[in-house]
Amino acid sequence: MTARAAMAGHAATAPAATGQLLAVDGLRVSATAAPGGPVPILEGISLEVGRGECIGIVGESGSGKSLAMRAVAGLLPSGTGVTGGSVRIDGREVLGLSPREHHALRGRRVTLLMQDPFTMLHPQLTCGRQIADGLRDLDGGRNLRRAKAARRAEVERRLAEVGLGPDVADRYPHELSGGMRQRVAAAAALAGDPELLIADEPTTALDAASQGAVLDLLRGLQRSRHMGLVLITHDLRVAFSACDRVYVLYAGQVLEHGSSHELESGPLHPYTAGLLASEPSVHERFAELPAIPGSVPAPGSRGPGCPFADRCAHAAPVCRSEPVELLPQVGAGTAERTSRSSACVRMPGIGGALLAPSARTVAEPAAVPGREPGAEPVPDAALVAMSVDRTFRSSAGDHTALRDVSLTVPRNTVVALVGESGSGKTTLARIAVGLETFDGGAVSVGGISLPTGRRPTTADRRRLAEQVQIVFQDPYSSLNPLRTVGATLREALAAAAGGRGRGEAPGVEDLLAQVGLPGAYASRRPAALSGGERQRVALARALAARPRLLICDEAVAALDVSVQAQLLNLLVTLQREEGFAVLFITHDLGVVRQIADLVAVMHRGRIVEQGVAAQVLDAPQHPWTRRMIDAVPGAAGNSRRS
Amino acid sequence: ACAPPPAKESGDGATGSGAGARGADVPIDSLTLALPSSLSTLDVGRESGVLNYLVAVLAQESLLSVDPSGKLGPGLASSWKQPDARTYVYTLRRGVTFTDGTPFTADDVVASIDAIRDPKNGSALGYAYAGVESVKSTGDHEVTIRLKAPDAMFAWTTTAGGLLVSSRAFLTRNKGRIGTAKTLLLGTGPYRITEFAADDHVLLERNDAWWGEKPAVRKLKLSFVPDAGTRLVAMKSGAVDGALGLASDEARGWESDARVTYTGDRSVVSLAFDTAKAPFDDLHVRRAIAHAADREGMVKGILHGKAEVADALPSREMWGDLMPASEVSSGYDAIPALSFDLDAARAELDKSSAKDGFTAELHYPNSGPQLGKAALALAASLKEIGITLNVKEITLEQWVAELGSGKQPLQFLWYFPVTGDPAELADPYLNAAATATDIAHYDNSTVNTALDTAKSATDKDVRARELMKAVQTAGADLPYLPLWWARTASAFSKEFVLLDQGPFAFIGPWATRIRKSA
Amino acid sequence: MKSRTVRRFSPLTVCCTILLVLFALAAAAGQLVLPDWDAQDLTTGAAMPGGGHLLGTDELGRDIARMVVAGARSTLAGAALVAVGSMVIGNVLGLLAGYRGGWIDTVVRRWADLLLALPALLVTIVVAGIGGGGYALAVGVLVVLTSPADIRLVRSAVLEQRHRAYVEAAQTLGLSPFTVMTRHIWPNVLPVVVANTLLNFAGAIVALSSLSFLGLGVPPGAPDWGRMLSENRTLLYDNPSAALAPAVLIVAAAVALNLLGDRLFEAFSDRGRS
Amino acid sequence: MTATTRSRLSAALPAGLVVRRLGGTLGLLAVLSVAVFALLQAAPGDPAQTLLGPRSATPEALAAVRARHHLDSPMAVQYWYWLSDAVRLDLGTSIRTGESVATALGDRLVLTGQLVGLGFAVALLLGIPLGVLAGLRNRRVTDRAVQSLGVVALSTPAFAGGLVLIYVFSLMLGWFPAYGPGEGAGTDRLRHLVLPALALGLAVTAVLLKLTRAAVIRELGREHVTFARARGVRERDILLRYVLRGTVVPVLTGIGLILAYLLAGTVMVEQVFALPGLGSLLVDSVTFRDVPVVQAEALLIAALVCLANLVTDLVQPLLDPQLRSAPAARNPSRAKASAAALLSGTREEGKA
Ligand SMILES: Nc1ncnc2c1ncn2[C@@H]1O[C@H](COP(=O)(O)OP(=O)(O)OP(=O)(O)O)[C@@H](O)[C@H]1O
Ligand SMILES: Nc1ncnc2c1ncn2[C@@H]1O[C@H](COP(=O)(O)OP(=O)(O)OP(=O)(O)O)[C@@H](O)[C@H]1O
Ligand SMILES: [Mg+2]
Ligand SMILES: [Mg+2]
Repeated sequence: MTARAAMAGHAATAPAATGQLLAVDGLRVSATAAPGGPVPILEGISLEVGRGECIGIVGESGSGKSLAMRAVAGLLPSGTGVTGGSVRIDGREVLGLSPREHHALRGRRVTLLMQDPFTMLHPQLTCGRQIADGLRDLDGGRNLRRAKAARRAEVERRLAEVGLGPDVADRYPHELSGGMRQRVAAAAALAGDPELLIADEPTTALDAASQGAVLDLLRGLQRSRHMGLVLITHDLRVAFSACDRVYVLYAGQVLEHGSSHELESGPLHPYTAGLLASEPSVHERFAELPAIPGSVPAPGSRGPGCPFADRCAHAAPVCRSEPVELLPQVGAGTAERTSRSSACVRMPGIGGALLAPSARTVAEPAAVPGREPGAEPVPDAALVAMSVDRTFRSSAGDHTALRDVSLTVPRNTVVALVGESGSGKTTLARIAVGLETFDGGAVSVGGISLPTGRRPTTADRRRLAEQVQIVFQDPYSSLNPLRTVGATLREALAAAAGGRGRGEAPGVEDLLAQVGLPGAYASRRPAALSGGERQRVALARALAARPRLLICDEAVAALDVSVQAQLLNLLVTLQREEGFAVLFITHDLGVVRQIADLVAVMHRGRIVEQGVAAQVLDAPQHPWTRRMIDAVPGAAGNSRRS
Repeated sequence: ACAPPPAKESGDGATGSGAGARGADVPIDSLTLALPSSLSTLDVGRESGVLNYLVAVLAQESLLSVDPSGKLGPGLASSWKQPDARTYVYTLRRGVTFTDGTPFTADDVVASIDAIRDPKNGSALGYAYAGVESVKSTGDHEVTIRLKAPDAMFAWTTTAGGLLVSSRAFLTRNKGRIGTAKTLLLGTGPYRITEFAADDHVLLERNDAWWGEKPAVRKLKLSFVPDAGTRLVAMKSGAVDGALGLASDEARGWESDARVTYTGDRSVVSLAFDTAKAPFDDLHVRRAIAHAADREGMVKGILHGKAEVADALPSREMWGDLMPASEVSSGYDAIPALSFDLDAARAELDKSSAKDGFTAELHYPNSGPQLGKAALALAASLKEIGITLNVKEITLEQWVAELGSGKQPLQFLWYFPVTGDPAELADPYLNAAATATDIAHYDNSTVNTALDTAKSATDKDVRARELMKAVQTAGADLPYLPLWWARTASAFSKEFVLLDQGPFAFIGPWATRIRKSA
Repeated sequence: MKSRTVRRFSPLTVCCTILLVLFALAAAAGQLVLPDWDAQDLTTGAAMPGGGHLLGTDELGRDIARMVVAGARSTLAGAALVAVGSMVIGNVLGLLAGYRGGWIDTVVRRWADLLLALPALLVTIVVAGIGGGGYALAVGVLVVLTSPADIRLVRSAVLEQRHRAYVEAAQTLGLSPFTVMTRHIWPNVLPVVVANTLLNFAGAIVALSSLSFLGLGVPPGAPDWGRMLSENRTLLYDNPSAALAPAVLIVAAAVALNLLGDRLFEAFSDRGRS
Repeated sequence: MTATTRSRLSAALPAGLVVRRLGGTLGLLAVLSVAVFALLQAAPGDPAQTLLGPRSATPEALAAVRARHHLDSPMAVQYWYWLSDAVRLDLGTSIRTGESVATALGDRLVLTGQLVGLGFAVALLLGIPLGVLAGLRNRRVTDRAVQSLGVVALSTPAFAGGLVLIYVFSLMLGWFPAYGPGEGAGTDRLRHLVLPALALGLAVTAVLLKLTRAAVIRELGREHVTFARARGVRERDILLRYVLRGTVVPVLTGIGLILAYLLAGTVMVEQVFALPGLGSLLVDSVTFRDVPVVQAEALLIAALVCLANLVTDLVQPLLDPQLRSAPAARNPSRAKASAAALLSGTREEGKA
């Protein structure tokens, strides 16, 4: 079948657009290679996708979103296997198919678009080549030249479809930006003209501006091709803005399903409600984010009842004993055509309590010291950077990461540093803790000025340690995997005590208590901790030195919203109690609104705007700031739905 | 002497499966034989291993020849006479040509000898001409050699062991580059070397213009196959028709597929004590060590019985026509035999100045693993009587250098004679006058006088008597402890046979005696 | 998808471990348990197995079975020395280069580049042969020439760890570079190093036995497997086991070490993944 | 060549890079040549005596050698003379044969070159397909079997392997000749070199197998392979274009090291198969202390190995576009490091 014919085929079936393209029923997947026998991961998932429809699958990390969709595509990772249920594509059962038959389905019927544009494309093949590999056979007869020309033309057409110029065909992935790569990947995914496109977190690895563009692109392609589109995401705002219907997954089960609009305005499951509530808002600052306590149970450690029962404020004994089932719910007053369903057995009783995500108490705009950061160096500021420059030199050319950056973090203040990826935020933070050198300007941390052009000496570093500590983004590398939590913290305490007299130094237990962890965690190794717990330990380690300035470099960005909210709350509390200053690096404007007193916006190595957080967010001056705020999904009615 | 090479020549008393084979006079078009180690040059003056001789004697001849049993005979000289004790006159054979077609003249002999004597050439054979006063062509076909002092043994120097004749033109043209793949060798012999690939093979072709009887083999290839295992497979798979210079342990494997002949090669392995240095200046110490050396055991175990326990340095066959074998036997029997007896060894040591034992070192050359094993065996016995012997392997070159340096009080003497005269061993090693070679620093006036008398004697019987006296006297003093006279093996596939496998078989053009089996 | 993945502790791995333990025992205690391993009896000569000699005797009438047990020490010690020596060099230089960077890194990298370009065995033959230093020199040269791979391995492992957050966190705590290197980075690099040392060990056994084959090995008389193999090679018809036994043991030791090293690597990379 | 390919090529191999790599190679060679030169001094005893060999060292002879080799000049001057001679291929004369060293090496270079070439072919033809197979069947029975064979090949000293091959293929089956280089340079030579090449190639096959297997496993685990599957690219294309393409660079970077391995192996193999090549010449020369030959050969091998490394360094950016205009500090020797580690059996651990 030629591409043209395929398109025509679509047109022919268009009237039957409402027919089910994908029907998953009771899908079960287990980890088969586990030492103690198979461990169920997906426990009976059902969902449907119609032609020309975009559905979203949301849920926190580890809930099974990717596995479910990989099972549909027949690409389960080794060590996992389907143990039950059915998957129909276009009415045909695909679970029992041979690898060969499954292979025939991929590309034509269903295609998976993956998360990371940086690893999804082969680094040694040109983009054009990779798109062409998925094309169906083109007419060119036996004439190789003609076939080649036809292929080339088709590739250029496909590139144009995703908004890229023909020259991209000859370029290698590493020569393109993340957003462009994701477009190339989309073109490659669509090369076989699939009827169903599954996009697994296609925007997570991109910065805010590209995120919106890629989402718009996918949505547009889905509409113009009348495909089915499954969008996997952990970001509720993204799902609501882009999808017609949304399934909420938790611990291998669908807990709720409904149209985006309905879900957003009236969740029918405590989990959905909790997720919505813990989402920081760009518009308002809350006294405290209503975080869901605890974290997602790992496969194998789930109880017999509702998987969410342990974290649920509304849980009743029945929740812990009875297996849950997704049941249709009578919409709360609205007469939408989509049926709504929820797995919460307590729904009749608690339905009303869930309806108000706005139950969050709006806080007074923070009492900000009347000065603008960076305007005038404050005498006792925690961090003063003056006209800092930093250029990275390499054989491939120089790259200026910071130019003329001036920033002050006053005492006892939370300053947020925002900006697109690569704008130099991390570089600045690392300079402040002495992990990176700078070429020009002056940096002083709590009165200690850092040397220009070289790394601080060990002695400098000791003194610096009392002034500033840092928490990094990746929870998985932030702790030494071989050391127990206790050993890590003891070392931090000893290092801190080495510089200062002992005496009031807190113990490991106190530190753990401070970050909300039980003392028994001292004997655990990082592998036995969840991501959120690891970040708490990292925070405790930083606090052991009782620094005057705490730098958080995207410290919560890798965490689920529920856990992120917990940590943000914790950070705010600690900051209030201990009175240290915080330089909080993030690209999430909601988080900025939630915790920052002051904000500085970085763009291409410069600080383009800074001021009191609320003012900057409400009335951005610099076009770049405005663009960032506009790109936030769900903000200001930013919907990509039709 | 030639440097002890990794392989040996053949001697008399041929034993083994091939001993009595006879040949048929059928032409053999080509034959391939394996040699156990490789050659880097054909020039025996540069690399004078036994294998180099093995090749060179086929292409080059000397004034005199040696028959397989050790008798001197005519070679390029049809006759020779000795007008006085210091003068040798050789009458050359007429009508002989070199393989390049040029005629052979007396001048070529002079040139060949001069090339050896020229210190600039550094020929390994140079030592043999130290006593020569002049070499002159005294006629168209006559060469006269005058010695500085009488030397009864000199005639042997003009056999293949001491002289291989080439043409003056060739020697001048290729000075310093003789025996390489490009220059090869030029001689008058039964074969002409047509190709030499260093470390791989030599190709020879019959010289139909040779003055002697036409050999049966037309083309001969000598392949160097250093690995014993590979060598045997080569034989079994028919890639080679035989092998020369097999070590005794290896030869066993060949017996099922080939006719293997073991022949004494006249070489001797001996311990040399420095009689001028403690503790070896003490006869009791030397006797103790002799009692501790299980020479029978070494021959049986290490050499697989393919050797003979040595009574003295010169092997029995070295006496050749100088003395009848029975007299040699009775003469050697008079040397006190020190049997393997650890108690006696202990007793001797107790009598010595080194009662409490001592530590000594013994080095052996890497080309003689059997020497190493013997050393280890000796070390094990000596340990029992309180003497520690540390055994060390060194390279052949180091070993040669060490031999004359006088640094090591205990050494191996490993010697391959090129003549059939006991004086070749007795004179350099027992005569105190031979300062460079008497590594034992042995000085016994009886022995010295006997050797000097023998040297200048023109009468055969006098020589024989005096030499035997010297050997017997030294035998009692034990400056050397002879361990064994070695045998070597050659193997031919059952199709072929090498006639007359005497102890001197390989000092002459041996390949001329190869025949198809009858 | 059905998985037919072989379990980590396969019987093969267990066999290799047992074999290595036996070798280690022989190396440690062989000469103590059999003090008369070198008892000789020239009258026996090289004899076939039997008559109280499990594997027969060599030309000096020494018992092959006793000799191979006693020989484990000398065979394995030299190779172990190579492996451990190069591991030590590799760790010290690799850690320094990877962690300190700068000119140290440049110098160490150039040095490793240089050595890595050389065929180790050839250099050993040339240096030990021309220098005349014998076995000790050969082992020394092998240590130096095996080390660049270790240096690079450690260095790249350190580079991978160096920018991990936990290392940078330790730095910001004001810990000394030495502490960070030895207490934080090194333990995390160690497993890879250990696995690699096993592989180097195997390589060194093969290399040293090759040297013995060429006559550049341990001194004569030492009960070294490589030496026994090359010395008894000609006894194929008197007592083949005199050469076969050490040959089989060399290959067995190398195989066991290689297999175990490979499995360890696999296990460690699995651990890194989960 | 179209303009774009030309610009692509110059982008891949900027002149600066070529010059730098060339400079690096020359520097490496210079260092090695000093080491080679030092061999003469390292030999125990007087260098003049060493050069004279076992011939009797008369004072005149010693003086002549001193004069010819400038042994009385300062070390640096001696080195300069030696090096400038060596560059003009005047490598002196062999102590052992009196032949010019260059001729002796020249003859043997051909044979050893053929042997190494064939051994390399064996390693490539066996190692890469087996490595791919093992990688595809990662940790299944086939993989374990192939791996075990590889381990045995790696653990068997080349001489032992050679003897086994001779016994089986030459003695028992009679398929190939047991020893020697054969006549001429045609099929007979080839027949003679089959077994030596196998013996030489087996250990390297094992190395290459390991290298390829690890690379294939790593590539198979890459997201881009899954993505290619997910969009229905044919399995054959995935294997050939996506997986194997990715293995080319690590395998290629290992090739310089493999060459070193092969050269070292020739010493054993030539001994066993009685081949008059560079390896046996080296052993003989070392035993004989024929220092000029050893020096010349060491220099030759150093040059070969440096050249191989230069070529792999230069080919790498041609094959791996990422190395061309890498924005971040991507270190080409990183890939090499992993190859080195692989040679000693190490697997590069994927970045978590
Ligand atoms: N190959 C595997 N073997 C065993 N368990 C696996 C495997 N892959 C995933 N899992 C487990 O399955 C669960 C669901 O994984 P999945 O990748 O589908 O989550 P997800 O919802 O996509 O999460 P994320 O948002 O992090 O991508 C996780 O707990 C994970 O540990
Ligand atoms: N060590 C380095 N060598 C070369 N370039 C570097 C280095 N570190 C950072 N850069 C470059 O400097 C620029 C700024 O990087 P930085 O990590 O500070 O950005 P960021 O704002 O933190 O981005 P992100 O949001 O992605 O974390 C980037 O273009 C990056 O590629
Ligand atoms: Mg996922
Ligand atoms: Mg950053």
